[in-house]
Amino acid sequence: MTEFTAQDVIRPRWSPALRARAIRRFMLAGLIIMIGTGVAAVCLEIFGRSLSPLWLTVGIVLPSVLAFGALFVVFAITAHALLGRLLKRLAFVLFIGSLAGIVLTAWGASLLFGLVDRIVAARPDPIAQTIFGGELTTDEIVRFFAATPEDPKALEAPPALEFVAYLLWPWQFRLLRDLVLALVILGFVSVTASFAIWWERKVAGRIQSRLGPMRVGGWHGWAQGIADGLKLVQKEDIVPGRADGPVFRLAPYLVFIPVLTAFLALPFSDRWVLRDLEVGLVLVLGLLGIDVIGVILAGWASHNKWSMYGALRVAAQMVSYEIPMGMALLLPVMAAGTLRPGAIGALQSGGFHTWLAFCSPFLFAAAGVYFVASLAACKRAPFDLPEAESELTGGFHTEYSGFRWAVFFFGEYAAMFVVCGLAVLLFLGAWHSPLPASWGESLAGGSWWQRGLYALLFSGPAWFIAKTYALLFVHIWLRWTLPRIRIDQVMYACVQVMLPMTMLLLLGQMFWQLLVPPDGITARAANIVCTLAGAAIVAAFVGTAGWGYLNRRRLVGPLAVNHLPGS
Amino acid sequence: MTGSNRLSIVAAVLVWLARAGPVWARGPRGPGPADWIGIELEAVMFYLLGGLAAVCAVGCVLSSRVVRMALFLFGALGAVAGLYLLLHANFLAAIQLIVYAGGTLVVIIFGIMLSSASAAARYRARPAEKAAGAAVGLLLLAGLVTAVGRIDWSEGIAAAPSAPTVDGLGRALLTTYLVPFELSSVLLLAVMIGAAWLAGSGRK
Amino acid sequence: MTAMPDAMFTSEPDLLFDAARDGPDGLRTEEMLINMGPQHPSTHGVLRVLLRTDGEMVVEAVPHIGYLHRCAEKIGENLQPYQFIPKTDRMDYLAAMNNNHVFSLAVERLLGVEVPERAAYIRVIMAELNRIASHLVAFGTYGLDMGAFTAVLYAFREREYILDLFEAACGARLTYSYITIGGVTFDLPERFIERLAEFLDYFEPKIDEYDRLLSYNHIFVKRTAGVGVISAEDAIAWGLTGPCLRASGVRWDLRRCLPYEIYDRFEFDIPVGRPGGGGIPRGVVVGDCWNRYFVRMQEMRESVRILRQCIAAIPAGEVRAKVPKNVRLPADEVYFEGENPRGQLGFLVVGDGSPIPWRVKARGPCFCNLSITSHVCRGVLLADVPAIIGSIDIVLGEVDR
Amino acid sequence: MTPEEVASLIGSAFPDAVVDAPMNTLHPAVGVVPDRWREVALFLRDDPRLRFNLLRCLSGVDRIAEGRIELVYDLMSLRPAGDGRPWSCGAVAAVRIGVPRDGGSLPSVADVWPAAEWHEREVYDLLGVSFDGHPDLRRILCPDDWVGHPLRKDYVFPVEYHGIPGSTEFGQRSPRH
Repeated sequence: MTEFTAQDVIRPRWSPALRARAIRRFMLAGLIIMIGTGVAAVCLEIFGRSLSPLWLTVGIVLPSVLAFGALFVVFAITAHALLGRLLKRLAFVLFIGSLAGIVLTAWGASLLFGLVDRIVAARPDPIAQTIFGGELTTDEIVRFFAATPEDPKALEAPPALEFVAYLLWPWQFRLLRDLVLALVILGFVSVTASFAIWWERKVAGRIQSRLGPMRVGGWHGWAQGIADGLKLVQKEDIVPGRADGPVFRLAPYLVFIPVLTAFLALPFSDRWVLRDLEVGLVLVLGLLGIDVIGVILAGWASHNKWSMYGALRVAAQMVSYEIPMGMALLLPVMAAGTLRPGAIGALQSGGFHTWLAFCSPFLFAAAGVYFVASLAACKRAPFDLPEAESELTGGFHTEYSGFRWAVFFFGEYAAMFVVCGLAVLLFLGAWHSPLPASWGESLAGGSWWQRGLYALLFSGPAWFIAKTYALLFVHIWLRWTLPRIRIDQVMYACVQVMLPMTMLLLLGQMFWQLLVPPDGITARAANIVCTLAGAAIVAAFVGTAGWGYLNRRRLVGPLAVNHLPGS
Repeated sequence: MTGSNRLSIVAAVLVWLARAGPVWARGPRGPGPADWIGIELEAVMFYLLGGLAAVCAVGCVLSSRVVRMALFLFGALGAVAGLYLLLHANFLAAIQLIVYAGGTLVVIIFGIMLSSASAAARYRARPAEKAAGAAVGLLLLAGLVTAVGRIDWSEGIAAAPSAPTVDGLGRALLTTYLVPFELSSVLLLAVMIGAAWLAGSGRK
Repeated sequence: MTAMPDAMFTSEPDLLFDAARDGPDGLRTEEMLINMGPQHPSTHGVLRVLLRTDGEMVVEAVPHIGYLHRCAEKIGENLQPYQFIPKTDRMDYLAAMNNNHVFSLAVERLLGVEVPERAAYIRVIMAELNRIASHLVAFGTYGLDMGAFTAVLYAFREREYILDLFEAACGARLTYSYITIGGVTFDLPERFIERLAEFLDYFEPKIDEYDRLLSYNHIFVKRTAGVGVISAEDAIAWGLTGPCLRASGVRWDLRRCLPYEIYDRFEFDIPVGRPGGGGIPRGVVVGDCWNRYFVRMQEMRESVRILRQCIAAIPAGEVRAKVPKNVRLPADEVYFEGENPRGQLGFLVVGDGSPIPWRVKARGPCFCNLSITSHVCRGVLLADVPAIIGSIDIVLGEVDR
Repeated sequence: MTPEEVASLIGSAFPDAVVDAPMNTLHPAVGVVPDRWREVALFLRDDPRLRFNLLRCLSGVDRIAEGRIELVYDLMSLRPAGDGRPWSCGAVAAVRIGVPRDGGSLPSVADVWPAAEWHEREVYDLLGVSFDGHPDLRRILCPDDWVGHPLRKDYVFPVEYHGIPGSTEFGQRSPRH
């Protein structure tokens, strides 16, 4: 007897015998009905009597419908059997596909825009391409594709080319390109958020020696994030009685939208950035400061003592931690000399040792201070006072439910990504890999697959995303190991410890840049020391993780091994 | 309605939309001459943001629920930040977001939360205060009208200056405008010490 | 529970924003009444603490109990002693074996019944195993109160093996009714001793692991060291017993100082609260939350030592003395206290010649330990109240009986 | 110190307060007159020879036959042994005080042993003995508006409480006492 597992409770698997019998029965029923109607039609034909519509429907139409219904059921059973097995294996591929899909659409869009730019450039009287669009007409596009302009015959081009021209025509306008990229960013944020939800629960499971989500969507419950989102969407949106309606409804979006717009200035690579603004960093800091207001209004408008406590604590914590975070951000800006993220990223393309975190001991310390302050700025790990379950039952989003709560949740993960992205951008060599970009010079210019290889090996969006996810892992890892800090200790840490430290670092960096010649002995020595320290930290992290994984059976202990399922 | 007609209609709509695209921020390829369609769009954005700022400001003054006032104030400050962007003053817009929307407003909301007993606290101004407010409002309006009247609109629009670079600002702050810069920092220092003393004395 | 006037959020006051009327420096300060519980995640069970707070500072904390009162003592006056045993399981439902053990000893003293040698050893084994399980729950939930979500998972994983051992012995996982008057109900299953030894070898190194994970964690120490300090005199005055008393520096354990059953044959020492310095992190004071927590961790090690000695010396033989069905209780009374994981559980059993006792009074250790919260929680921060209540480690089944 | 010595000590200090001191029982206790109870309590705690600092338990027994409620105070004297050796139990004693069943009152010892505060509230709640001088004499286990004292032998089960039926599904309304 096949072993009955919990899986069968959720998705009763048809045993092969049961499925075969069902198919036989329905096939038989379908055939009988069909033969019956055939015989009836022939008899009517023979007797030649005209039939009233009622008899016609009852005699002929209904049975045939039944017959085809039975045959359709047969088809459904077989399809379900095949599809079910297929989907389960493909499941994770679909998920990775969605991630890849987002990156591919971005890449496709950039190819498309590149093509249109070439067409515009190829025009006989090229006028400057502006946001309002040059006067590129469709027939010019056709002529570009059909043949050399002198060949008159080329004018009657095949209709397909006409259609392509119509398709390509709108993309010469900058606004449309921004719309597409904005959608890509929104897609990327939602995929990141749902991935981060699943990853956090998986990492939490691993740390707490349990499995984490295993069931939703097949392999290791990869669709848990999406399932949570769907569940929350169809939950009822409760608004407390005496709550301040409009403010209550507006608050979650005041938290999510600023973080989403922060992606405007976050460069994934030198060409992959929505707007490489002169003041990118300041804008991102400003936008991160706005979701304090959303959180406070949420706590305040939900008319509940506990959430008001949460709101008060959050206000105190986030406002005070913006200062050390902002000032720690200043150090790399001083070193790079510009606020443009693109420029800062380009500066660090010389390989592992040129990353800004290793340029001077002050920058190295500033990286640490920035990371801790960013933890507090997005209410994570030891600083997650606002939703301190044990004291305040839920903090500022106690009264929220359904989709609004999901918006808070997505806002938190998006903020985590932005904050980690900034750390990577400023300290850990933005979109560059540890290998110096100069080695891959030859690849950069080559054909498309060489440029792809260059993007994968030396500098490309994949590196930015990978490093940001690594920092995201540290956020998650800290949350599930460290206990929570009390509110007065949070304040003490910020004002008495972090603030003076960042000020000293600023002073130190200033003197470092003034007094130490950039390519002198001390600068190079400091660079080497910091690089070795950074490498040591990464090696220690990877080493312990590897050692832990290799003898995970011995570490856990004999009883746990044969007691826990699938460990 | 054959396929291609419908397609051309879609393309036409897209074109109209594209022509009406905003000068959100110039692409790296440098500013192009704003032909008449551009100005029409920029005007649309200007009216949109200006209107939003005006409505929020009025809302902030007229509304009696304290928390609503704070929200309207946030709307007004955000709209002003948008206006700065339209004027290509990107740095100023970012600073506006940080200092006003992120800083001052939070302190104001803090003040509201700590002083009013419940979320539905209302603020009903006394007639004397209303009169004073109206007087100051009218005074400012008069100043604005005279200023607008004195400008000679006939010259037309000067070409939008290229976005003032940040280091230009920095250099100006520390060279030509050094004295006001230092004075304001001393003022801020005094304010901070005062605040610390006030809070400290309370908790003795 | 008197109906508390909820000063906050009752009506929509129309405030005139003129200069604030009261408050020393013109600031309108107003105390807030907050109910922490009875459905609050950090109060262990149905305890309601009414907090009067001024901002983050708790001015006064008044615990309200009685939500889980099932009049166990009234039922005790209607059941024969061996029928009352299941009632004792549900008093401190995390240490049911210990409760049965103490009640059985009280009735045996009243009846003058002698317990066979093997039964005594089995009782001690079960009592010490349940002490480890109870301390594991205390360790896990205290980590949760401090925000470390991981500790409880490890604690419950280890506790799972103990519950498996109990299930092998008596079929139940939480309310066992295994120890009864005259001995134990069943003999041990055949491979029980080997599995117990295997568990002890597995469990002993784990305690050091937990110390590294939570006890010496800098943030945990910062949250608990020097918080909710109870002096030895206060602890004795408020009737605190068990880990809470020992953490205040009183080296007193009934199993060593007034040995009952066969505890005098085992060699183990009594962990006591120690000030900072040496192995103890700086800032720790005798009698603070950290010490109450750390005494429990050390007691787990002592229980393992006792269990090892029991395994070595357990004899064969009878597991239950002959006690006739409805034996008549003498017209006398006995008051006996035993050392439970949370303190000294005492039973006053008054007989009146009939098989049913005239009065059964249970003195729950958590009842007395909880009574000190209002004294300790005066003037602490809101985030410290769960820390203090968590460190006292109360189970409401025993407080309300 | 054995219970006999404790009894003789109390007898000598308060000859009129001690009623009787039966020693041949499993739970030897000294009977004390209710209104002299506070001085005896202070004596028990402060006398250098006794130093009963731990109030182990306060239990009320309803002797309905003799028409009185008996309050049994179990005391213990914990004495430090110095340099890390376990504390010793100097002496174990019990005090028995008889109080008339209805309207019985007793001076409170909440200020002598703070542990007594909740114990006295429990006896007041379940048996109806009031303690004068108690800082906060309220019901502790039953709801504040509960009628009657459940542990009394002549207690009649309420038919319902705020709509909740008092009888069990077997119709058993008041168990045998």
